[in-house]
Amino acid sequence: MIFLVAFLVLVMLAAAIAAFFFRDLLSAVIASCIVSLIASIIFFLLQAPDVAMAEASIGAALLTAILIIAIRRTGRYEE
Amino acid sequence: MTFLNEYAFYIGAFGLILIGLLTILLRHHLIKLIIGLSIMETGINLFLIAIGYISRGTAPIFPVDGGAGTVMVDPVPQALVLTAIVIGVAVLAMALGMAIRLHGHYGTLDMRRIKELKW
Amino acid sequence: MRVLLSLAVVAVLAAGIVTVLRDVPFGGNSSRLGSHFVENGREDTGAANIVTSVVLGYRGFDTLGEVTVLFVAAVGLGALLVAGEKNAPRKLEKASMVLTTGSRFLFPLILLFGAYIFIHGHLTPGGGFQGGAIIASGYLLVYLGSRDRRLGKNWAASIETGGGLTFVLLGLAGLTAAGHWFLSNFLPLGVPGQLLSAGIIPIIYVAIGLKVGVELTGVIDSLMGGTE
Amino acid sequence: MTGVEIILAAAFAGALLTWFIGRTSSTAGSAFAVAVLLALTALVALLHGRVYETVFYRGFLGLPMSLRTDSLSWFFAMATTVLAALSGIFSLSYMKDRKNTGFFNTMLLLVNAAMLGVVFSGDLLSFFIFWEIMSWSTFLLISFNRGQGVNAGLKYIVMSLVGSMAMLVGIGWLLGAFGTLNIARLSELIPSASGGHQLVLLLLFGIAFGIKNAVMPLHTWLPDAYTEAPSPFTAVLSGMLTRMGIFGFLLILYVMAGAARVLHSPGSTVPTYNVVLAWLGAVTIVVPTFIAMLQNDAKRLLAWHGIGQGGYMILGMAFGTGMGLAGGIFHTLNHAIYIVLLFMSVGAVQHRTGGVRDLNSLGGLARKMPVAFIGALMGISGLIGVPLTNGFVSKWMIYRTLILGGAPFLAFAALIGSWGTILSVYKFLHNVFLGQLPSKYENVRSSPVSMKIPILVLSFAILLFGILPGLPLKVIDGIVVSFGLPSLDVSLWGIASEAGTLNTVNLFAALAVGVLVVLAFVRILGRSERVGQDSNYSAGCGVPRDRYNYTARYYDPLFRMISPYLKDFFSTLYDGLARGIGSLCEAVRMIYTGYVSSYVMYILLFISAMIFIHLTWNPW
Amino acid sequence: MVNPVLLLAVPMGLAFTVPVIERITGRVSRWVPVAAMLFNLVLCVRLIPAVLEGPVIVQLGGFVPPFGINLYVGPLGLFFAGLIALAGLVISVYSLTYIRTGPLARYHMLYILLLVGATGVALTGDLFNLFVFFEILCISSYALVAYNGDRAGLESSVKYLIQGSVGSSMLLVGIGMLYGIFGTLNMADIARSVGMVDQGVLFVPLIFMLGGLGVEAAIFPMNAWLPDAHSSAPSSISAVLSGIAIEVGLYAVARMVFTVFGISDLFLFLAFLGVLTLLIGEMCAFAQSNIKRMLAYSSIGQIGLILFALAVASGVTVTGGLFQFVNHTFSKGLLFLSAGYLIYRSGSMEISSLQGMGRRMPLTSLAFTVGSFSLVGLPPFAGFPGKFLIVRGALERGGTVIVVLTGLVLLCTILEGAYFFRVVQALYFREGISGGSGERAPAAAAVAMILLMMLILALGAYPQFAETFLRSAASDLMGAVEHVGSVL
Repeated sequence: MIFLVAFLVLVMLAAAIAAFFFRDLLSAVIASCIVSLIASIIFFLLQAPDVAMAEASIGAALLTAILIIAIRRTGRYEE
Repeated sequence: MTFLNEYAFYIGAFGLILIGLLTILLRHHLIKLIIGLSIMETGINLFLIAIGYISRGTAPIFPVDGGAGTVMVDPVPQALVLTAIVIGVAVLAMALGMAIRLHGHYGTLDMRRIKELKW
Repeated sequence: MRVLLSLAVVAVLAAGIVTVLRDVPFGGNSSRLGSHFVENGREDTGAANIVTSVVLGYRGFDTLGEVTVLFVAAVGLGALLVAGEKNAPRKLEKASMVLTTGSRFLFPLILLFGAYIFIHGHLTPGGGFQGGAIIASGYLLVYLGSRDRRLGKNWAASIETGGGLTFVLLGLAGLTAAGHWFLSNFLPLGVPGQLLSAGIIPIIYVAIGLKVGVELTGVIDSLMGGTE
Repeated sequence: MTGVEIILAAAFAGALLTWFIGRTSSTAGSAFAVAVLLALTALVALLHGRVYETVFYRGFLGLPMSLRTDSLSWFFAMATTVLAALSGIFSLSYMKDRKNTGFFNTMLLLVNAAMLGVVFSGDLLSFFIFWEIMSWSTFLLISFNRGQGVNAGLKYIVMSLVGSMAMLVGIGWLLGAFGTLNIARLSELIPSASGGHQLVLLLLFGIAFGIKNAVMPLHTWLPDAYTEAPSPFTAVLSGMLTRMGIFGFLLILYVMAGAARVLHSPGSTVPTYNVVLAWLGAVTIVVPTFIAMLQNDAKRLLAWHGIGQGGYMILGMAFGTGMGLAGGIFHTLNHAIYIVLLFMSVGAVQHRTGGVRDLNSLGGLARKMPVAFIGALMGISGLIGVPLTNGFVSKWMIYRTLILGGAPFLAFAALIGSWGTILSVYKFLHNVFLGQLPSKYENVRSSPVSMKIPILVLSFAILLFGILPGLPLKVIDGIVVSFGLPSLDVSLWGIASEAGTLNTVNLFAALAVGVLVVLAFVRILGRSERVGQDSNYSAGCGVPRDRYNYTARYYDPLFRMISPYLKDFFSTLYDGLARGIGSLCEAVRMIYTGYVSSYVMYILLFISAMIFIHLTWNPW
Repeated sequence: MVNPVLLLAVPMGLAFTVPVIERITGRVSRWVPVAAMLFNLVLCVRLIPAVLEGPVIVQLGGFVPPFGINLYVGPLGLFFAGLIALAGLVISVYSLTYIRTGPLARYHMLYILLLVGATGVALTGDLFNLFVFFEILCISSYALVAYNGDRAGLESSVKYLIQGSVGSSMLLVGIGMLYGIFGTLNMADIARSVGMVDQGVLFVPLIFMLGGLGVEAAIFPMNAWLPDAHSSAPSSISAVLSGIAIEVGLYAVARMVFTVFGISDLFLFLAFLGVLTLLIGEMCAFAQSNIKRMLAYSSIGQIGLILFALAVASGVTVTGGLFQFVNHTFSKGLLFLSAGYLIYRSGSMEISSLQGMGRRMPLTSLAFTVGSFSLVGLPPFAGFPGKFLIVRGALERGGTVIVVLTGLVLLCTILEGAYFFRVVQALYFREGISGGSGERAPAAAAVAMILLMMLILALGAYPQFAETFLRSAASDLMGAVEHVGSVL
């Protein structure tokens, strides 16, 4: 259990750092989506199913969707 | 081991917050800043939930048949985070809308170049 | 220079946080508030899901604010984007047949699932916001599948208004009918765990679910742009 | 309602009504303004000899606001209203063809009302409120003429604000220390305060009143303001408004702190407050008077005299014997009369010549504008202090005080000031009214009636107070007595002191003999010959008028000699200061770089700096 | 007795109905803010007697504090609610005609909700609820700043949004920490138990909250968004933001410091911070040639002044600070409203292009003049009593540092006077430039401006009326013990 948590946290932080570094905005968005998804799993592990659902449906799905829409309308690469 | 047990979630939460802040401080692209904000907000939510966690508690939902006497985690932070998530997405959606309009005006989203208002 | 300064700032922040966390151990005892809610939540509000009883019962006013925040965001985005939309609707490439058919098939199911989530908000995990988000993602799918289908503006406006007004009016009804407090429950609480229980909570959650669904759809709609 | 309240209500209501009447017809507005001013004069005159205090308003933060009248208030109020009424009459024709007459009249009445409020205030709060109303309405009037007036107005209001803020601190401190702002109560309480506190208090109020009275290092607003304000208002400004500073000094030194406490601190080697003030007064006499000589703008020349003459008042008042005090107050009145007269004369010239007041391009107007000439002549006589004019009496009293008080240096300074005055005002009179008449002013008409009346009235007043100084001195003696100083020996013809008596009858006789002798001398010996301007003097070449008109560049050699020493050092200093602040402001706003990450950095820097301090030093 | 919750619920409900109203008839929606604010104003007036007897505690949902959310309607909260309603009413009358392009109904919805957010912040007794209402306030102001959709509006709005979100996040972190330490979110409950916890631990959450709220309150290092946002927004929104939004932020700061944490050690620091804010704001304003930017920087200065007044923390200065709140709302509102039409008429925001406006738009110029005189603190306008109270109280309290800071405050007043008088001179005493549109301020705007002018004059001439109420508001702010006692 503890190792699972540690692993998840590590991946989550790695994804966040990746989101920091990616020049391709779409990749960065996907990375931040991964952060949200893992956060959602951690919420579930922390006995917060309501929040996990909200994070998954709003933070991971919806936010990613609108980010992608925005990127599509502005430009994909960070210059 | 106990260190991990006690601090893994906090490290995750504040790691996210700090990475989000660094993104806002060091990146120039508006969409990147917005991603930074979203990461930071996720971190804050994680922090709040971690505060409310009780060792070996269960989710604060009563099954149909009683369930009295079980230790449940603190429901208050969960309620707060629920609100915070919605507020966060509202702000970010607003920011994205502005980004789209701003791109229309400036043709770029590099904040180093969007500084007509200064001094 | 800038990087170093940023790192230093962040490091000091981290140090400050650590000093606080020493006094807030992870997994410690439940707070006074939390244990009170866990013990009395079911009796006070009639909801089996204590989070829901907090969200809509004890802290119902927060949720009204939260709904308002979302409303503000939807309205604001509309003001921002619809107003600035001068270019003609862009031509969109038609979606593939698989996507179109799939979305048509999936959409009612997703809608139903969303409805399930918010109708059972007081019993199981989930509630108005999650359900609303799911409904919105259903609409997203429709947008992806059949590009020219959009939510009817009149429908959207009525649901937004209806949902918000329901919440406020229920609160006002509580003010007059029961206990003289805003958002007081004035309906029978029923047996916790049954669908028809918890007084006004399911009604509010249905209203919120619809409203959030419509608003999030509106957000997506505005961001997609080029409509009407 | 008591008399004072009626007067103030009438003054403010009059200002308001003037605006509304001026909206419909500017002529009616001007007429109404003059009527209000005359009525106010009458009302104030009725108040003579009354001494009382009345609370008129309790609605201000729990502090009762009161009005009071006594001999001091009455004296200043009377002077204010009379001069304002005369200026109002003067402005009837001066403002006739200008824009915004209604605004001008309203503001003139408002300034007048505020001045009345200042002199009648029974507590420092209402004093301050009226003082501020006076300041900002003056600001609007100084800016009225546009052009350079805008800068002059800004300079005035900024310096005025400096003074007001100093006064506000003083008032706040008094309220904190004594719990009351009533002047009568404070005059009982202040003497019990420690010396240091009193000094701070006097300093703070001194800055405020010093700026208003243009005492030397704080004078820089005045030349510009006098020069640029419309002439009728310059008259009010120079006559009484500036002298509200003197009123303030009298109030704070004699009424509140108490004459006995302020003046005599025996055995002290440190110069006392009033000695410092007296020396400032002396400097204020000497330097501006010589700067005045350098001026080529008629109003600016008079303006510098306004500063210099203020020095006499300060000197007499600060020296603080009964005679000196009376001299100072009397000089305030006299100065008001002749400076108003002078500004009116200049205003009349300006009115007829189309706004020209450059001394190098005027000349010979005496014949064209005889009344203005008489006014100017009487005015400069008073200003110099020619015997049998009012200035002589007050200056005599001040000299007498200084010599008797064992302050020969101060007396010498005052004397130098008089010499400088003679030189410079002669230049003024000569360059405007004597000498050759430039041909373009051949058709200048005499000044209009509404200008003649106040000029003649004031000229008469100069003679009247010069010959019968006892008239105002009786009132002034009352003021001096009310300060707790011994009464003066005043007769209708003069004033007696332990070192000699001033008697204008004797003076008159002596002067008459002297004048006759000189006249006879001139008559017998001097036969002047008239030379045409176009005679063969320049060998047939065209005469460059501006250079050969002998009014041009008057005192040029003298300028070359003394002007390096007479730079207005403080004005340069303040301008530099203002520029410095300006560039500092420009520098400060660069922190808002426009780059959003920097802004976020500021936020986080604040938080982390606080945390860092907390963790490192743990001060909280 | 009427229930204070109606102050929030009714405008909120009205805002919710606007989408449908707009669908039915487009012309009515602009009257909704007027109706909502009028309702609030009447309600506030009716609540005054009850509140003066003792604070009204509203237990939302019928749950006893600290378990439920409560509204704490003391004199201070009611004061703010009334101020917001009054200013909101006047400005909504102004916007009836000022806002004429763009999605009008959405403007009016957002406008009501902005005011609802501000009222909520002022009334709530719960930390997280405070956060939620702050978000309502902020998000609606983000949208309204960008309402015109021009370059400047969008740029400033997006910058505002980023800084505001970082601020809100910091606030939320602070609230989370407090919840971790105390296990409660009720302000009174925290205030009660604050003494039982090690003060050192409390410092970090306090700083996080101070930083977060400081962004909204525009305290010095956190205020970079303000000049941009306030100068680029439509003038009616600038008036609301300057007159209400940042003041509410400052109120929240004061509530935290006085009531929740109740620490007096930081007061001197806050006074210093206030004077720093004042200095920076006034100096930047002095250097501006753009009139709205100048007004925006002057708002920073005023916030600094009020922060200083509150931080000196004697009864008199706090009363003075609250008085300055009123004055700033009215005066800055008036200034922005009049500047709106001056700019409209001249077609430029440069001060030099406003020359000669006194003749072309007499009423609007007069309004600007009255507003600036009042803001500088000249009698007989509303600015004077506030400034007088602040100076008096600060000097009464004494202490070398405070006296020096008071001196600096007054120096700033001089600076403020200098740049405001410069504009007044430009309006009246400089030769005008022809051009721009030939339109006068319409009736609704004139009514709004005249109303504000009359309020300023009335307050300046009879400050007693406001002062008696403000004194009880001040003791409400400073009396943490009474707060705790009445809530729990």
